[in-house]
Amino acid sequence: MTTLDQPALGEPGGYAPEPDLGTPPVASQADATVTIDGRQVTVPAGTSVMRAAAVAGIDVPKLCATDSLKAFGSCRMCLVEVDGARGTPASCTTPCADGMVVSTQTEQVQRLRRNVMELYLSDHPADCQGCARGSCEMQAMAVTVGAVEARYGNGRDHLAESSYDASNPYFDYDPAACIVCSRCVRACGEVQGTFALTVEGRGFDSRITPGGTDFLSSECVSCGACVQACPTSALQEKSLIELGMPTRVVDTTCAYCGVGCSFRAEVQGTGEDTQVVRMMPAKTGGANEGHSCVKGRFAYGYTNHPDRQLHPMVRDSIDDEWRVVSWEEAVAKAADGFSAIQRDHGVGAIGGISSSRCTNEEVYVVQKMVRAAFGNNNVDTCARVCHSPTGYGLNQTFGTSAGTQDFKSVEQADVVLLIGANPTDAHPVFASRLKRRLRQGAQIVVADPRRIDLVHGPHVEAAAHLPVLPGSNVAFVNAMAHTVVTEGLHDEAFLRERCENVDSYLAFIARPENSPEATEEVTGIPAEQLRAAARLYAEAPNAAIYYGLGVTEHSQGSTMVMGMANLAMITGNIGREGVGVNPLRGQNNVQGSCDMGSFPHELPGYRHISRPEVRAIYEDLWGRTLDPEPGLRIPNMFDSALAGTFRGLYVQGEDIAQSDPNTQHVEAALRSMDLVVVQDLFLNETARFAHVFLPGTSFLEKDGTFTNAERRINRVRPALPPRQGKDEWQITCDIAAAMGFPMPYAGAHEIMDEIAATTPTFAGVSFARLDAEGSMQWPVTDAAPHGTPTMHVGEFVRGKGNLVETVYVPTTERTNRRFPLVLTTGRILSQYNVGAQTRRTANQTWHPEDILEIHPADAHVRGISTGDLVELSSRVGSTTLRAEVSERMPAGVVYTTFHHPVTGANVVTTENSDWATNCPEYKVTAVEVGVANARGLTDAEAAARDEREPAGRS
Amino acid sequence: MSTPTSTPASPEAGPDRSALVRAVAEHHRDQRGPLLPVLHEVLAEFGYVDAADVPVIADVLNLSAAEVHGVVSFYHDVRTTPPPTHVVALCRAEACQAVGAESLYAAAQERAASGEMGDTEVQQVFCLGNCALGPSGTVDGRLLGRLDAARLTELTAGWR
Amino acid sequence: MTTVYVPGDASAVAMGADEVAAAFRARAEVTVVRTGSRGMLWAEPLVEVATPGGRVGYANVAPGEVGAVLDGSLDADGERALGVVADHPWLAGQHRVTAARVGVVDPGSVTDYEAHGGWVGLRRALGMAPADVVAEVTESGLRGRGGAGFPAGVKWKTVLETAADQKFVACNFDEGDSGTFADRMVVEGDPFTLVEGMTIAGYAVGATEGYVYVRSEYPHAIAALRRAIEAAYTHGFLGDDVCGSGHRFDLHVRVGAGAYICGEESSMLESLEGKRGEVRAKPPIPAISGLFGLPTAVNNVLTLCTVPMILADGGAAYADLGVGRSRGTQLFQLAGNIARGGLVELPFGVTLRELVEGYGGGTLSGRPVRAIQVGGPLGAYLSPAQLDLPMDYEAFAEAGAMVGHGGVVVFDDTVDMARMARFAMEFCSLESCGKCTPCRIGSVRGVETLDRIIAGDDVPANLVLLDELCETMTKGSLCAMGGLTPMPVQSAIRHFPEDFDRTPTPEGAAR
Amino acid sequence: MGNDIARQLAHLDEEEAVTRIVAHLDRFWDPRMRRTLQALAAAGDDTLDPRLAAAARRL
Repeated sequence: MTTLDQPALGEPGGYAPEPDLGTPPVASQADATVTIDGRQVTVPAGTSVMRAAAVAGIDVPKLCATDSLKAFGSCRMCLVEVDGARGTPASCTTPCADGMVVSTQTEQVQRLRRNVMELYLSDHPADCQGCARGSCEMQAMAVTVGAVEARYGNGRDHLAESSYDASNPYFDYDPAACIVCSRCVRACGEVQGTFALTVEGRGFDSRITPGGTDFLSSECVSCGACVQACPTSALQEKSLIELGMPTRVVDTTCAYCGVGCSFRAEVQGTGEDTQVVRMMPAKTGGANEGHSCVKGRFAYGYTNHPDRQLHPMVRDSIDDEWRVVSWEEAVAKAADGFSAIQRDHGVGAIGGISSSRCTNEEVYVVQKMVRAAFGNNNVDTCARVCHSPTGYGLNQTFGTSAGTQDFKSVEQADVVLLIGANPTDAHPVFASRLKRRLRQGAQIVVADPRRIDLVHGPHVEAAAHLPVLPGSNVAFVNAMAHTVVTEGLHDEAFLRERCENVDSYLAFIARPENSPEATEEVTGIPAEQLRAAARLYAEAPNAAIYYGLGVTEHSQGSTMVMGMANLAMITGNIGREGVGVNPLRGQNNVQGSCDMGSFPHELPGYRHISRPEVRAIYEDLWGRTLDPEPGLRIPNMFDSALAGTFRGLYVQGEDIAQSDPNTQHVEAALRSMDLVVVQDLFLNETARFAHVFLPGTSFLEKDGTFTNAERRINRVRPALPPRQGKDEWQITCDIAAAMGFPMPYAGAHEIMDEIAATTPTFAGVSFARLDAEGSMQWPVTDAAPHGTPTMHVGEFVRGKGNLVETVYVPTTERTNRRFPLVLTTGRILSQYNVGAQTRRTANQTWHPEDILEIHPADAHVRGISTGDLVELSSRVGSTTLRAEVSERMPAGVVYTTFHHPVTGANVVTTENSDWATNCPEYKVTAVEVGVANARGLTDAEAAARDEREPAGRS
Repeated sequence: MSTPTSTPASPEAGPDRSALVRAVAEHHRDQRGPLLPVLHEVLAEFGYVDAADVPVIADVLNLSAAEVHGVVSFYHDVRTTPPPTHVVALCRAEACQAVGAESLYAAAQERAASGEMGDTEVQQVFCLGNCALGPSGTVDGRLLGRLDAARLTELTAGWR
Repeated sequence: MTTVYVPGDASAVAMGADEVAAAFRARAEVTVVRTGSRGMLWAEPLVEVATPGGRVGYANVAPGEVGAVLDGSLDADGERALGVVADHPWLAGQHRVTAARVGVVDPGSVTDYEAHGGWVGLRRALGMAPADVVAEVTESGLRGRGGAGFPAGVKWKTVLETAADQKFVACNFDEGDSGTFADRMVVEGDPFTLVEGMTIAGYAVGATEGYVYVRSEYPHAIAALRRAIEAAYTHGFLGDDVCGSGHRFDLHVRVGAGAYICGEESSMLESLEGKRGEVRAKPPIPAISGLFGLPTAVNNVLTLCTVPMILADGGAAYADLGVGRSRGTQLFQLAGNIARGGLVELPFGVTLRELVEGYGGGTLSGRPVRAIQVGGPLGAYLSPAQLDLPMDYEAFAEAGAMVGHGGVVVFDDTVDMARMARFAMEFCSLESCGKCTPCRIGSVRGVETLDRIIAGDDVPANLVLLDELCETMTKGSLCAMGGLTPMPVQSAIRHFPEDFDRTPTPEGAAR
Repeated sequence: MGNDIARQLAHLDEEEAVTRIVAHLDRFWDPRMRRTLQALAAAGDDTLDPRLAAAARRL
């Protein structure tokens, strides 16, 4: 176990903020060599004098400048003298020109800075020294420039009229401490892209305001960029106010969505007393480059939530009370129970499910335990229910089960085709990057049934919103490709050189049934609109596809992924920056858990279990013979459980009873098992059916790696010691050992070493290298020693790109008179997945319950108004929730989130799944909605009608 | 985090007004930098920009409500409350000060404060471009030169 | 039929010109033409009657006097009968280039404009290569008339040579300086000149769109300009095919909303973009990254209104006028406490005395001149001892003053210069955009410090503090507003120290 | 579940479809599931897509 009393690897130890060079870097072919205070420094031409000085080791005083924002030039603290130039220019807004000679410390500029600071202080609280809590740049700057006097007496100030705003649950706004430098306003616009802040009034009366209201009722999305940007204590984390300054920094990785943001966990105390003061996004983070969202930045409090379980527990029956036991007893009960089941019901009667929220190392040992200690391949991961079609589809077409680009690539895209994803809610930090690109002039086409924020909003206007009806994605993407091909917009040279099955595919896609006109009725998209979108995509210099679960969670999810790959290939939009096919992964380590061999049919690195040469690698190392046949997938496990052939399950960090479709079915399966072992932070829904509960660790306690949606392997480092006393990978290893298969590791780094030694795409990865280099995108091989940001350059991983004939086969889930509406599901910004973490934080403030969004026309005929409790029912179940009448939805489609167990949206979702991977069809459920208290009447009528309806289930 | 659902800030700010404001904004939205023309037209129509107009304008123009609020609050011309019955604006800039503008302004303010001018707002302005014929001012929008207190009293006589 | 010319100029209207025009219109035998003002504002309403010998003028006409005007009996031997206006010494001594047509032509008539030499410059320009048009303007020595005096040709060259799909011409018609009204008078009296000048500029720099940013305080000018633009479109001087040249130029009027700072060019661009009128840091300069981040030629009204004459008559002819590096003419505006205020266009080099005592006739009050503020509220106060300064950018700069936009505001000996210094700071505090610290906070501290000085509170120490504050604002401010506000303050202290030498009184103020 | 696969490949000719179904089942299905399918096919379960049944017989 990592000892926390020493700084983690690569850490300097004590607390220091990240260095700030004042202005952003400049990309320029030419260099400029300048002399600053006698020191020569060479920088890209156009770099600010301030940044050049910082590079040369000279700190020019500044307040309004910070290197995440464009130079603004308002504070006038950074004035310098330039030989041969008039006056005293601001160093932040003055670009370096070759041969420039700059003095930053003349008597004149020192006097000016002192006098400007004196002006600041004349309109600042008198107790400035006391209030700053150690994080105030202004206080530090006042000392630096030697401003002590305030000769202006008791003049006008803005302090008395300032009202403290504590409405946001995570940070306070104290206008009295504000110096109106606009860093917050600029951060909200330039970095986050929300524009929720502004300056109100003018001149001396200028005030920063979230639009004339308080923060909580404003457009603020609480990403924290403004707080991070504030140089005073005007905007400050409540946690910092409460706890004081951190003493130490631990670089780690967020455990929410698949963006995988790098954070500096700022902590104080040691050992058991360690506390996280705040989470600050790291500028050095490849995925986020200093930005964050409300979840990663603030919603880490679940780590210390009272619901958190810290002791192993067992019980003989799920009707019994839990009994706290020692680790040894709990592990023994699990191991003995599994062994007994195997004795009585066969080797294949047990299995394990690993979590996409755990580290690569934790996931790796789960599949190792199943394959080697259990002796079968009954291992699956929660990626099954979200992005398994991505793995399948991209592997079939490109040869790699992963996205093609890094996030930064979007900065080169001219047209973005966004399909079935809602990044501003589900992948906010990527959304900010995307919005910045849109503000630079790139265009976006949104294909989504719902009018998401990227369709229309501040400084965002989609070139087209195509509200593709749920279930019709394949018809849609085929019509796009049809348009491209029949209008001659395809890239013939790329196809001939880089792809196979070209002629048969072109003939297939050109068939009239794939035309926009022919598919119009199915997709709901007017043909001419679709054609315009296809032209926009095809004719862009760089066009990129980004997609989410709105693609994968369909009965044709895999076909759709291949359809998008086809579209990218026929337009040559693959193999360079700014293009590609890019999944936005739901969970932090979906990519990693798939990479780690969590699927029943493949070993780490996506190598099929049937390949003897691959099995041999592991058999030699582990000393066990591996089963060459695929094992059970999650839904197969449930079916087998109900059939009595599958009786024991180890579930790591995943609440299958809530997150998997058709809850009743899942619960029945769990109930039928002899032994369910749940390893989690909380007693989740699944734990209701468990016999052994093994407390897990939060990401703040983990040592390992996560792999994000761009294949970036990021280090996760423990900011706190494991609160329940054991690393999670160790728990798994203990069970394996108790079953007779020791898996001894001295630390997580040894697990990664084993991964690297056995998996070619990870060959160059080690903790030591990650600590030294920050992060790496796999494959990391001899050919690409620093990783691979862009894949399929020059050649596809599988050689030629495979054009697959993606025939549109509609789902069997159809609307009818009894269930006339289609339900689709999604996420909201403040909550995450089933809410296990975010519901245990102040994020509840924004989204305390799941809401059903319904189109005004659909609401009208049902007598539903916003705020009504409504009954949502499908063929498999029903639930009650509150309605919101919303024009975001197209008529005929309703929408909700699945963050709250009390709502249990998955009570209504069906068992339909992707034909290739069994990824559940969460996005298409035929439903009816009615005002809750009027249900009794309609039920009888519905039952009568139902007898005339075909069952319609397969 | 959710779009704030503003309640109308005044009785006039009902649904009709909202639709009209939306129409005004849509009329200008294809211009470059349409916000000031929109605000001018809303001012011409209603005399002031209501807090409830702000999110409507923002939505049409692809701006945040905060941005519109910031702009509204920057410009002196953009009233955010219903206008008074009468407005007297007197120039206080140097050229008019050179011919007695300060005492004229003070007198007018005093008269307004006394209630003698009814529902009248006396505003200071800085330059109406009539600097050779100061003191200058406007009375309900009409430009006047060589103003004095007597003339002002005459012009505003009978105001309630 | 008798043709009577009654100015529609805002200053004339402010003195009752509309009522006078109505009185003339009531007479069947009279055709009324509303012109701009000749610039003899002291004589407004100045009515001119067409006679075979020329347009005969009458000063300060009241509605009841139209009969007397028509029969020539109004003040026949007195000062109000001006004779042939063009020959009146006040006008005849001027050298009108930019304002040549102002007060003469019907501002609503595109044909009248053409009859008075309009569109000649544009037609000539369209026959030249854009670079040659720029060269012609460069040769003329024309410098920005907005106050900064930057050579217009150099600016245009930068815009022309900056590659972009879209460029703009932006006209700064946010004439907010007290004591200036030349922009307004030229546009009200001769709006087609601005249309022509901007169209030439568009052609020269490669811009197809122009924006005129005009302050909302100028409703008469806005109306005149909109009318002229509409007429120019109708007659093919604007639009897809300017004068059949194939060149496109569209012109838009945008109205400000009450912000002095929007006369600063970068604030103006922000405002045109629909934002808060906050000043931008430079670089980049607008010529490279201006309106919506695209190359933009930003020029003052007078600069652009001079361009048609330069193109019509050649750059050299214009460069022949003036003195030193101040070429051509300037439109001086005589304002404040002055007997004969108005618009005087003369080549650079004329002395302040000629303007104040000659054209202006001294103070309106008849009291001695004590102070003259030249160049608007950010310009220096000069003392009578400086009346012989020639109007020349460099000579003024040397004297610690500025020509600016050519406004001359006269004060008599009742003025309290400490109060004027305080007002300079107050104006800055009221109109500062608030972006940079020296201006935002400094101006308020300036007011407070001057209040203490006026109250006689520790005057020597407060004068030292004020001096340091002025240095901080001058050297530290982001734009000219904060940077130049100390100029009137410090010049007042320098030239009128006695007004700052206060002793405390029980009331806490005044001498 | 197997029917879903058959439905997706319905556009192919019989031989190609059956070959692909077999390959898919081999690659991704647990042997026990394959055996169950084979049993169903052998029993002549008429809910099975004919091509799936053919594939099951060829496993």
